[in-house]
Amino acid sequence: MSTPALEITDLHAWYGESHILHGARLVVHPGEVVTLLGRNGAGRTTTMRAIMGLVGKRQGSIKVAGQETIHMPTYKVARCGLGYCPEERGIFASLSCEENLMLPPALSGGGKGMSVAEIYEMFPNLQERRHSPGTRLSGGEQQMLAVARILRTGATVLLLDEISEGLAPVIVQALARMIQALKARGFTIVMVEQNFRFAAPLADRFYVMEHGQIALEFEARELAERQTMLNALLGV
Amino acid sequence: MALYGVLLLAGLAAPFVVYPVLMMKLLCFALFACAFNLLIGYTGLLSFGHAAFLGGAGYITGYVIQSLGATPEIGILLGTAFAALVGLVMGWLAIRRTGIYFTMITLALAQMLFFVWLQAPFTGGEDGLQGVPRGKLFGLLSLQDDVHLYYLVFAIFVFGFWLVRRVIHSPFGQVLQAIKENEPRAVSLGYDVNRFKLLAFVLSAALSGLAGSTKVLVMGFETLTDAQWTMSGTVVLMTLVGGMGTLLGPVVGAFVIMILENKMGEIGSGLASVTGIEWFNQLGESVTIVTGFIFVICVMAFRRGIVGEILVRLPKGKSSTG
Amino acid sequence: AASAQGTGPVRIGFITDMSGVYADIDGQGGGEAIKMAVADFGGKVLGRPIEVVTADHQNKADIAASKAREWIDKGGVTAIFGGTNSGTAIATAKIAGEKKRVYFNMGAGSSRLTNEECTPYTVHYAYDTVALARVAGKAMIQRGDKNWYFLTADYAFGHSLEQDASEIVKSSGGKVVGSVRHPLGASDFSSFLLQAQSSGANVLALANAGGDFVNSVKAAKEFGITKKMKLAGLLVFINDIHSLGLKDTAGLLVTDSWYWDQDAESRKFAQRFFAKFKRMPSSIQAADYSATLTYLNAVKAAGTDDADKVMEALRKTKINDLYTKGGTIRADGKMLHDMYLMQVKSPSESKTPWDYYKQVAKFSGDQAYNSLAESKCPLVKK
Amino acid sequence: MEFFGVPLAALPSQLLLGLVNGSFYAILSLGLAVIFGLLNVINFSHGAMFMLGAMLTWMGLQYAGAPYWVMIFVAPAIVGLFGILIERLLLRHLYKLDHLYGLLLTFGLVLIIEGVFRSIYGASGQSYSAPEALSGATDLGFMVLPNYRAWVVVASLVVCFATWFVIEKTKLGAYLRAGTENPRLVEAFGINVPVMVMLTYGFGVALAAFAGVLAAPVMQVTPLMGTNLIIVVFAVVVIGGMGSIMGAIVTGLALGVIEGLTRVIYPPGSATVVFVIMAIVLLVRPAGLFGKEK
Amino acid sequence: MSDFILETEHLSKEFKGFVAVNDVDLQVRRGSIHALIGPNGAGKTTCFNLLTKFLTPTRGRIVFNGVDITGDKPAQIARRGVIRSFQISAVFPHMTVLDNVRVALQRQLGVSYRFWMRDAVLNQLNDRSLDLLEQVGLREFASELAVNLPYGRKRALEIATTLAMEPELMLLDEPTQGMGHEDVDLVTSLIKRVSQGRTILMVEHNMKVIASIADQITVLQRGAVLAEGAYDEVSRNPKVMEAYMGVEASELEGAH
Ligand SMILES: Nc1ncnc2c1ncn2[C@@H]1O[C@H](COP(=O)(O)OP(=O)(O)OP(=O)(O)O)[C@@H](O)[C@H]1O
Ligand SMILES: Nc1ncnc2c1ncn2[C@@H]1O[C@H](COP(=O)(O)OP(=O)(O)OP(=O)(O)O)[C@@H](O)[C@H]1O
Ligand SMILES: [Mg+2]
Ligand SMILES: [Mg+2]
Repeated sequence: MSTPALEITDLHAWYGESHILHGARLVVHPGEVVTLLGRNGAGRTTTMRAIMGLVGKRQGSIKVAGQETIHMPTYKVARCGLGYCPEERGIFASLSCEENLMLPPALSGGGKGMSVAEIYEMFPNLQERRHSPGTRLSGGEQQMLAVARILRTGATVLLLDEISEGLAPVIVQALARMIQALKARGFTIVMVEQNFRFAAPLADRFYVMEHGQIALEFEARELAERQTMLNALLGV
Repeated sequence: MALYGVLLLAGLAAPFVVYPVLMMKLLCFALFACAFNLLIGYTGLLSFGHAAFLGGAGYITGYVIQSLGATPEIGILLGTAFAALVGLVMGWLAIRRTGIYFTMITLALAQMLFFVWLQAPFTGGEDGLQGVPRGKLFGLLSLQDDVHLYYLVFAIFVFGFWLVRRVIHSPFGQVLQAIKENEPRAVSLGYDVNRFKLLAFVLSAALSGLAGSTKVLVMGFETLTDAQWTMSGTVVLMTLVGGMGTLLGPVVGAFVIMILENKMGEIGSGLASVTGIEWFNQLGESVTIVTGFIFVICVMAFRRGIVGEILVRLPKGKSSTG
Repeated sequence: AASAQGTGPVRIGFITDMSGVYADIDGQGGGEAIKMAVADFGGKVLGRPIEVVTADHQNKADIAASKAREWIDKGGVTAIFGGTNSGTAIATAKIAGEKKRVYFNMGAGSSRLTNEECTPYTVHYAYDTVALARVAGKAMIQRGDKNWYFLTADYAFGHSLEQDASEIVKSSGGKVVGSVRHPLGASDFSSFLLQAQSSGANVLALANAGGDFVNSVKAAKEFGITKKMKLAGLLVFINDIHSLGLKDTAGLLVTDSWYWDQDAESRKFAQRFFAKFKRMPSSIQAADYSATLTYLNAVKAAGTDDADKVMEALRKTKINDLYTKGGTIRADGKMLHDMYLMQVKSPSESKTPWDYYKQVAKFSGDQAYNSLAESKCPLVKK
Repeated sequence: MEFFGVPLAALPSQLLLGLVNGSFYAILSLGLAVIFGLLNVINFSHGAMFMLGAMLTWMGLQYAGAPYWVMIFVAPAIVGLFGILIERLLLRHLYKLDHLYGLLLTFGLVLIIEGVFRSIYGASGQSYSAPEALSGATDLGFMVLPNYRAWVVVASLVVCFATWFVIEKTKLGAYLRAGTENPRLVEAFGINVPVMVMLTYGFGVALAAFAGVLAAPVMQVTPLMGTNLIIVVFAVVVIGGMGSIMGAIVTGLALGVIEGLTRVIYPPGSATVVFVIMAIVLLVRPAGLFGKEK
Repeated sequence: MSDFILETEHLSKEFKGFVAVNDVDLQVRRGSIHALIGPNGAGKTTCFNLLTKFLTPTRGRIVFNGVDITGDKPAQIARRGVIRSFQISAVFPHMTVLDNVRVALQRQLGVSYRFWMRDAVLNQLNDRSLDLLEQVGLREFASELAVNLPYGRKRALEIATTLAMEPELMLLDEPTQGMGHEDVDLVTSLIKRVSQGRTILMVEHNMKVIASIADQITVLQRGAVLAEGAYDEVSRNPKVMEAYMGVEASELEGAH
C-alpha cells in the first residue's frame, strides 16, 4: 500500500483555552474521497483547520504524503499540496471575482490544476460576475468561487468544508459531478458534510466525529448495514 | 460594598494625612479617568480627544469665575455644561465612524480646539489663565482653606464616581453592552445605536468637564497642558494601567500615573541611592520615556490593568466591585 | 513650615523644563550654573550650608505649582528659582507670593510677571518681551531700517512681541507696513514669507521663537528673502543660531541680554560651562548663575533668609558680575540691566566654534525696559 | 484682479508651495494607509519614524560624513529595519487583539523614541542644508522656486505612484489586499504572510523616513518635528478614507494645496483648516472621500 | 385592511447595471409562512435587504399593512414590526441568555435612555423573557452565557429575541443553514410554532423544510419571479425543476 496522502494520528487542537480535538486520527490514501460526518460542533471544521495549522494550538502528528507537518507554519503546510476550502468561504471583498480565482499561487508540491476555462465552464455564474467585487457575489456564488479557487492551484489533496451548504439543488448536483470528475483526475479529497445524501454516493470511506474524536469509520459498501448506527450518531 | 466603605472613610480622612492640594489634584484626575473609562470600558470607543473636555471646561470655569466674578458652583456648572456641549458636537461628528477612525477623529478635533484655546485672547496663550480665585461656595463658604475645598472636591468626585457606576448598571448601560457585543444585531432590534453611543460620549465628556472645572478651582489657573493631545494620552494610560472596564481601575491608574509624574525625580534618586546605580538619577528628566515604557508594557503584558488583574485572581462574586 | 527660616541650610529650589523644548537654553545647564555659583560663593552663607534642589516641571504649570508648594511647605526651601515657560513661571510666582518666598525667574519672557501678575517677592531677572521688542525696534530704526513687516506666532506671546515692537517702531519714526500671523508649530513658512516679500518692507521681524523661528529663518534663506530684507529675531537664543548654522543665519539681527564672548569674565564662565556641557551657556544660564550670587549676597546682607528682609536688601543692591554691570531691582520686581542688539557673523568672520555674534548696539536697562510709570503692577505707588 | 483678497499673480506660487507640503502629507498618509491595510494598526509612531528619517540624515553627515544622496537610501533602510524589529518583537503579538492596542503600543513607542532622542540631542534642533546639486533656485516667472522644493515634489510623486502601482496592479499587491482581509486564509494558500506583514510594516515606516529625509533641509531637524505633523496627517487620512492607496495620495496633495491657500486667504485659520475640512467631509461622506466602509 | 401584510410593486435593484432584483411583485398573505426560493444569485437575500432597507431599491415600492415604507430607515422598519434574522447567528455572546431577550424587550419599556435608573427596573421583564425562552425551549439555559450555547440553540435564542420584538412579520434568511439534522428539525418545528399569529417570510434551500412548513412559495430566478404557488404545485413546475431543483428533485427532497 502506497504512503497515505494524509495521515493524522492522535491530533489535539485548542481554541484559546477550549480543548476541541481529543486525539483524532484519520488516514486518506491517494485518490480517495473521504467524508467526515458529525453533528454541529463535533469538531470537523476544527480538524480541517488543524490540518492547515489554523487553530490556536495543535498537538499530535499530521503527515502529508509521509511528511510530518505538525510543526510547520501554515504556508509551508499548504505548499505540501493541500487545497483548503473553508466553511466560511473566505472570499476577498477587495478583490474582484476573477482576482479571487487567480489569487492562490500554483503549488510546487502539487500536480496539474484545472484551467480557468474549465472552471468557468463548471460554474457559469462566476464567468458572468467575473468583474464584480468578491463579496458582492451571492452566498452561493461565493461558495462556488471558494471551491473553484483551489482547483486551479494544482493542490492534490483538497479539504472541502461543507461545500454543498447554501447551494441550490441544481448546483449541488453539479458539485457532485465535479467531485466525481476530480476523483477521476486523481485528486485526493476530504469532505466535511452535513448533507449526507450529497456525500453518500461520492465517498469511498466515512469517518464520524463526536466530541473531537473519531467515533466510527467504515467503507462505502458498509453503508447499508451501518445506517441504523449512523441515525443514532447523526440523527439522520 | 465593604471596600467602598473603607475607601470612603479613607477619602474623608485623607486631608489630615496626605497633602490636601496634591490629594485634590489626584481626585480630579481620578474623576477624569473614570469619565474616560465610561466610554472606552463600556462602549469600546477609544477617544484620543478627552483633553478637549478637561481643558475646555477648565478655561470656561476659570474665565467666568475670574472675569465675570461667578461663584465657584456656577463656574463649575458652566464649565461642565460647556464640556457636554463640545462633547455633543465632537461626538456627533466622530460617532459616524467606528474603531480607529473614531480615535483619529477625536484626536484631530481636540487638536483643533487646542489651537482655538491657544489663539483665543482670554486664555493668555502659553502664559495660561492665571490667578483664578477660589471664591466662596454659594457666596457663603470660603474655599480659601484647603481642607474646605478638599471636601467639596471629594464630594464632587464621589458624585461622579457614583454616576458612572449608576450609568453602567442602568437600562441604558444594558443597551450599551449589547451594542458593544454585536452592533448590527442591536440595530435589527430597533435600537438607534448612534444615539446611544452619542449619549455615552456626552456623559463622558460632561464628567471630564466636571473634573476640569474642579481642577481649575484647586490649582487656581488653567494652562494649555490640559488641552494638549498629550493629556488625552495620559488619561488613556491612566485607564489602561488601572484597568479598562473596571470601576476602580481608573482611580488607581490616575493615582499611579500622577504620582509618577510628580515624584519621578524623587523616585529616581531614591532608586539610585538604594541600588547605587547612578543612571536612576536621570529618571527625573525622563518622565516621557518612562511613561512610554509603562504604555508598552501594559499593552504587551498587562492588558487587564492593576485592578483587572486583581479581579481575575479574586474568587467570583466579589468582582461586583470591579 | 517656617522651620526653614533662620535655622538649617539655605535651600534654593530650581524648577525648570529639563526635558522639553526649552531644556537646552535652561534645563540642567541652568541647574549646573546655579551650583557653580553656590560653589563660587563658598557653599555657605550666614554660616549655614547652601543646598540646591532641582525639579523638571515638563512645562506643566500643575507640576511647577505643586512642586513649589511642596518645597515651601515641607522642603524648607527659602527661595525658588524658576526657569522657562511663562505659564509655569506665573503659577510659581503666585505660590511664592502667597507663601512669602523669594522668587527669581530667569527663563520666562512674559512681562506680566512684573505687571498684572506681580508680587512683592518676584524678581524677573533676565529679560522680558517688552525689552526685546524695544531694543530691536530702537536699534534698527537708528540704523535706518524704517519699514517693518512682522511674521508673528499666532498666540499671546507673539501678539505682545509684535505689539510692543510696533509701538516703538512707530514712535521712533519707522512704519509697520504689514504683518502675517502663523500658527504655532507651522510645518512650513514659505507661503507666509512670500507675503512678507511682496510687502516691500526692508525689515522682517520674526515675532516667534524656538522651532518656529528656526524654520522661518531656514525658509527665508531658501527663498532669498534675506537678499532683499533684514531679518530681526525678537526672541532668539544662541542655541537657535547654533542649530541653524551660520550659513543660514549670517547677518541676522537678534536681541539678547548676554553673550558668552562679551568680556573676559563671561568668557571664563563660559569655558567652565562648556567643559561640562560641550556647548556655550545661553543668556538664561548666565542669568541663573548671576541670580544665585545676587540672592546669596542679599541673604548675607540681610543677615537672614526671611523673604521680606531679603527683598529689601535686593532692592538696595547694585548687581555687578559677569552677567550685568550696575543692574538694579525695581519695585515691580524687574531687574534692570543692559540689553544688546547683536548681529550674527558670517561663516568667514567666525573664528572659533560658537563664535557667532558681534555687538551692534547696547541699551541701558532704563532705555530697554518699560518705565515704572508704565508698569501695571499694583505694588508700584504712582 | 484678486481671488479671496489674494493678488491673482500670487496664486500660482502659493498653489505650488501648497503642493510641496502636500507631497509630505501624501507620503506620510500613504505609509499609514499601507500599514493600516495589512496590519490593521494605525501607526501612531509614524511621526517619530519621520523624525528618525530626518535625524539619521543629519547624524549620517555629522558622524559618518555621509552626504544627502547616500542617506536618502540609507536612512529609510535603517528605519525600515527598525520597523521590522518592532513588528517582530511587539506588534506581532497584538494582531489577535482589538486594533486599538496596536494604536496604544505605537503611541507608547512615540514617547520612548522621542524621549530618548531628546535626552541625547536636546530639543533645539540640528542644522542641515540642502545638497549642492539642489541648492539655488529657479525663476519660474511667477515665482522663484528653490530647486530643492521642486525636487521634493518630484521625488515624492514618483515614490507615491510607484507604491500605488505595485499595490493595485501587481500580483504581490493582490496578496497584500487579500492579506488585508483574511491573512490566515491567504497563508493557507501557501503564501508566507508573516514575512509579508513584517516587510509591509518595514516599508510603511521606511516611507515615513523617506519623507523625513526630504524634510531635513527644509524643516528644523529636532526630536519633536514629527508630533504635530502626524495629527494633521491623521486628519488627512480620515478625509481620504483608508479605502484606497490612490485616495491617500490625492487627498494628501489636495489638502496641502488647500492649507497653502488658507495661509494667504486667512492665515489664522491655516492651523485648523484641515480639521474643519475633516468635519465637513464627515458630515457629507462619513466614509471619507475614497473610503470603502459599508 | 387587505389580507396581504406585505406587498411590493415593481421592486427592482440594480448594481452598476447588473440587475439583481427585477420588477418583483411580492404578495405575502397575513398569517402565512411564505418561502422565497431560487437558484444562487437569484436575488433572495437582496430582496430581504430591500425589504429591511439595508439596501435602497432602484425602483418600486414596498407596502406594509397598507403603509408605504419604501422611505423608512432600517430602525424604523424594525419598530413597525418587520424583524429580520441574519444568515449567520446573531446573539450578544457575553450576555446571559436571559439578558439577550431582555435587551430586546426593554425597548418597548421606553426607559432605554434613562442612564440614571437602576437596571432593577428591568426585572419586570423577566417573566415575559422566561416564557419566550420557554417557547424556544431554552428556559433551563436562562443564566448561561450565550457564547456557550451550541449552534442550533444560538439560532433558537436569536429567534426568541426576534419574537421579543413582537414582530408582525419575520424575515428569516436560510434559518437552517449550517445545521445538523436534529437542529434543522428543532428549528423547523420552532418556526412552525412561532408562526402562530404572525407572518413569516423565509429564504431556504432545504427542500425538506420548505415542503413541511411553507404555505406559499415564490421562486426567483435572475431576480425575477419564475413561479408562485403551493409547494407541490411549484415543485412539479418543469421550469422550476430545470432552473432550481434539478432532475433529481423528488429524490433530493428526502435528502435533508
Ligand atoms: N474560534 C473558536 N473559538 C472557540 N471555540 C470554537 C471556535 N470555533 C469552533 N469552536 C468550538 O469548537 C467545537 C467544534 O467546532 P467545529 O466548527 O469544528 O464543529 P463542526 O463539526 O465543524 O460543526 P459545524 O461546522 O457544523 O458547526 C464547537 O463546540 C465550537 O463551539
Ligand atoms: N452589493 C452588490 N453589488 C453587486 N452585485 C450584488 C450585490 N449584492 C448582490 N449582488 C448580486 O446580485 C445577485 C443576487 O444576490 P443575492 O445575494 O440576492 O442572491 P441569493 O438569492 O441570496 O443567492 P444565495 O441563495 O446564493 O444566497 C447575485 O448575482 C449577486 O452577485
Ligand atoms: Mg464546520
Ligand atoms: Mg443569500
